[in-house]
Amino acid sequence: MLDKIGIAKRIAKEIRNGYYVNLGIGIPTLVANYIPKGMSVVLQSENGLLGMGPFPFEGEENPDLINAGKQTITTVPGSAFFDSAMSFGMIRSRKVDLTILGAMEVSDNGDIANWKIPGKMVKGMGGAMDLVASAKNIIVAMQHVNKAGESKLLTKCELPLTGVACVKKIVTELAVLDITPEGFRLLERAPGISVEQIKNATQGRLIIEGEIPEMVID
Amino acid sequence: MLDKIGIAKRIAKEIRNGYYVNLGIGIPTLVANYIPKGMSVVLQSENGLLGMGPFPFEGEENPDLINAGKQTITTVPGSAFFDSAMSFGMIRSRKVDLTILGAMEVSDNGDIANWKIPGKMVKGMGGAMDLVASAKNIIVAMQHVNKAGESKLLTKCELPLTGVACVKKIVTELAVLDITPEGFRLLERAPGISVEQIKNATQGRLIIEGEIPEMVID
Amino acid sequence: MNKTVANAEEAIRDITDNMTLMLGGFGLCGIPENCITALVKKGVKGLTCIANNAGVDDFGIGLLLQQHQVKKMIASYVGENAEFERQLLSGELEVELIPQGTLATRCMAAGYGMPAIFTPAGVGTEIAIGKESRKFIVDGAEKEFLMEYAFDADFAIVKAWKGDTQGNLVFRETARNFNPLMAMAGKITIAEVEELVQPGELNPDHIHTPGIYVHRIFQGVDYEKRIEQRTVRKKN
Amino acid sequence: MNKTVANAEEAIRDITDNMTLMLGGFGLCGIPENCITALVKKGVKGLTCIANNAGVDDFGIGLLLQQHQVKKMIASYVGENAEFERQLLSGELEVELIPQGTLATRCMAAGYGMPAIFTPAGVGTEIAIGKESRKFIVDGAEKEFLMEYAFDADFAIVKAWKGDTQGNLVFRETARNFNPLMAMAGKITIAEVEELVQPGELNPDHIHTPGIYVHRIFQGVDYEKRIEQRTVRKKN
Repeated sequence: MLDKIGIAKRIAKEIRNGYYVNLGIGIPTLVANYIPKGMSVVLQSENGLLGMGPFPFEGEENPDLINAGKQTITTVPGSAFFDSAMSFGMIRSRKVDLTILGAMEVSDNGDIANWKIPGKMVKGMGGAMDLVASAKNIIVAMQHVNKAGESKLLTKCELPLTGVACVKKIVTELAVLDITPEGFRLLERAPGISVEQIKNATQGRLIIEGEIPEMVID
Repeated sequence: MLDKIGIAKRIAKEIRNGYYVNLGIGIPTLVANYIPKGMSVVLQSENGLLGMGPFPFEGEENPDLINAGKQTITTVPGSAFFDSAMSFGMIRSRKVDLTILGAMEVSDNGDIANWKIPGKMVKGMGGAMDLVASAKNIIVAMQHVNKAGESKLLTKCELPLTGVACVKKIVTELAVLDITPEGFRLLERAPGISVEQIKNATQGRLIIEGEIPEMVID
Repeated sequence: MNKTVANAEEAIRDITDNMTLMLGGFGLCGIPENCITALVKKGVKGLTCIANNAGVDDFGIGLLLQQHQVKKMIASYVGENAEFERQLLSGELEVELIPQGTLATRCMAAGYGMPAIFTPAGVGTEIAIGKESRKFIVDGAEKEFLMEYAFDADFAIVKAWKGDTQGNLVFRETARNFNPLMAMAGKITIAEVEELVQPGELNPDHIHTPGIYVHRIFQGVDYEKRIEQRTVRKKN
Repeated sequence: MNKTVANAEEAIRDITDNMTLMLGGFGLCGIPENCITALVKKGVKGLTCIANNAGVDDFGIGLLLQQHQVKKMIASYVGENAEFERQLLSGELEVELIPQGTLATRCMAAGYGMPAIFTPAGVGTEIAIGKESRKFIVDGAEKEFLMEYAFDADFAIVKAWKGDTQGNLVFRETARNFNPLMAMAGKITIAEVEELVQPGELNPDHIHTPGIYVHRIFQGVDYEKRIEQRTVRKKN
């Protein structure tokens, strides 16, 4: 079973040289730490930055320089600032190659729910609805089951949707899966996890074809 | 009867302190030379400049710095450059206080024709359709009659329209007129021109109320 | 064309109860601190605030919430604000949540004189309920878009890094965010700047907001520029 | 993320007959001189060119017209070009005239992922014929707008003052004009610059076009920068 860092490491392997990538808050943010060395990747922060660098050294925090999670950050050579309309303009026009974000539920047709739980205080969707509605390629980092052991990979999302038919790939603590017209297609098992365990943890349509390899991380 | 400079001088008197003004090609361009001293006015050039200055001194022409008529120009302190979308954005959102442009025909409801003569080579509308469709206040500088002595202030334009019901005021070689719901309202006569002459030169509905004063220029 | 006013109090002098205000900033980054303080002092009530976020309990728009000056908040994300949550749950505060890109583009639409825009954000979600939608062909495939209207705000209040007395503005780093968009969108736009300079001191190629969009400008004082999430790494 | 190519020939290598190209510039100001020369040399035919103007007889897009490489011209103003006029009158060349603001905004729409925009330009004129129109309330009054579609161009070719190897662009003075809009709108965007620098040499607050929009960049040579209307005043 993968921990958060394992999920981040596995997702990092999906990144290709030359990609512009938008990373959501939480596990997706960790992905930045595991981008293979030598690969040229530019991180977009939807509050208005291309070329996001690591956190600043202590004492060098700049209140004017934050990411979409409101964390203090730095830039890298070649970075550019822009306003929020241009930021979502480049998202809508599909210039961002890969969007990685978290989810509470995903359905087997690629619907995603990650912004609202009825009865709980709603904080807002931020940029998530814009991102999922436009992204060329969306990978979701999420837990396969909730704390009660119930699957979060469903036939149909129960929570209010963030976007429809948009997720392309899911990486959970148990597995890597693609979204296909026939449902979730199992690609890889987490180390030590059996196909049976994944079957049991998946409520939506699950396609298992041939031998399912164990993930290789690191 | 006014010459071109007289028309430009008379129009310049319509400018108020603090105005942002867009000047079309031809007589409107001359208006810049007669803005009353001490008045703070910013000229917009729709190719992407606020704060247009005079022509450059000989030898100081800059090919990167032109106005919408493609003439070499200069800037003034406080000028700003921007792209064409923002330029027409500020025009559409009515931030430009006054637009001054030429016309071939104007009708008594404020329609204007100034871009196309059937049978002649059409060069294009440039920014004229955008300007007339959005301007808060449009003053037209034009000849009252054509070379054949026919009125260009009509009940209905005969040439293809540039915009509808948009012109607010007209300054010709003969008169100053407002557009009202009842038609052209005569405000001023050019020096030496009688009301009768203006009547004869105006085909559209013309309102003459009370004594019509002669223009005061300079 | 001198648009300078003495201070925030003078800049907001004619903001009255029940008006709609746009407030620039992303989180606490690039917010008009001086004008918010002046609005608290003036005590105007019943405000509708359009801003990406609602500040924190004791800073930013949170200060207006503390004094019960906000009737309605239009934002994309309103986390980390206990008083906000209390007022919302008690029904005292009305909230409209809007996707961040839609929020930004509705501001831009107002500044660009476009009455409405099309966006795919929110299609198939509860955000789409009651909204007109329309299909267009994009990259050879049919795709659905929502029609969203330009905002209509009485005042836009923005914060820039530098500005000149004619209202030209320059923003800095990610403090730019919504500020130039809202600057274009207000019926009256107020800009507070860290440094007010004379016309000609800003490079005309570096100006983000041309002065035509700005009606009042002043040099602010005592900027706190609070950091919401201080994240650092250690030097080795 | 190095997007540098050697020269114009390499940048336009895969532009083929019958493609749609956007070309930046206003008149002869800020036009991609090197790429135009390379297109003439390559001899691609049947092009649809989207540009504000069509150049003059022996410069700018006029050079493509001389070689009969343009099938259709989409522009706002095509004055001062005798060969253009001849081809148009002979039926050899198709022309679509579009209001300048509509042209600019349709480019921006493409770059911002908006399938269509609304503009009042052309309402009540022949430009409106066959187009969908719609009324919106603006400042309390009903106003009519035309719906205009985003452009769809195979290549956008722009000229900037400076650029870095990652494709970030900075424009200069009124040579900016349509360039940043078209840079956002091409399926593939080629930028030629007067000075190509390394990442980090451009101030990130001064970049007009972020590199994400640019696919190929090179430092151009031998810029003529011809002036169309040389207007001057005498000293004293």
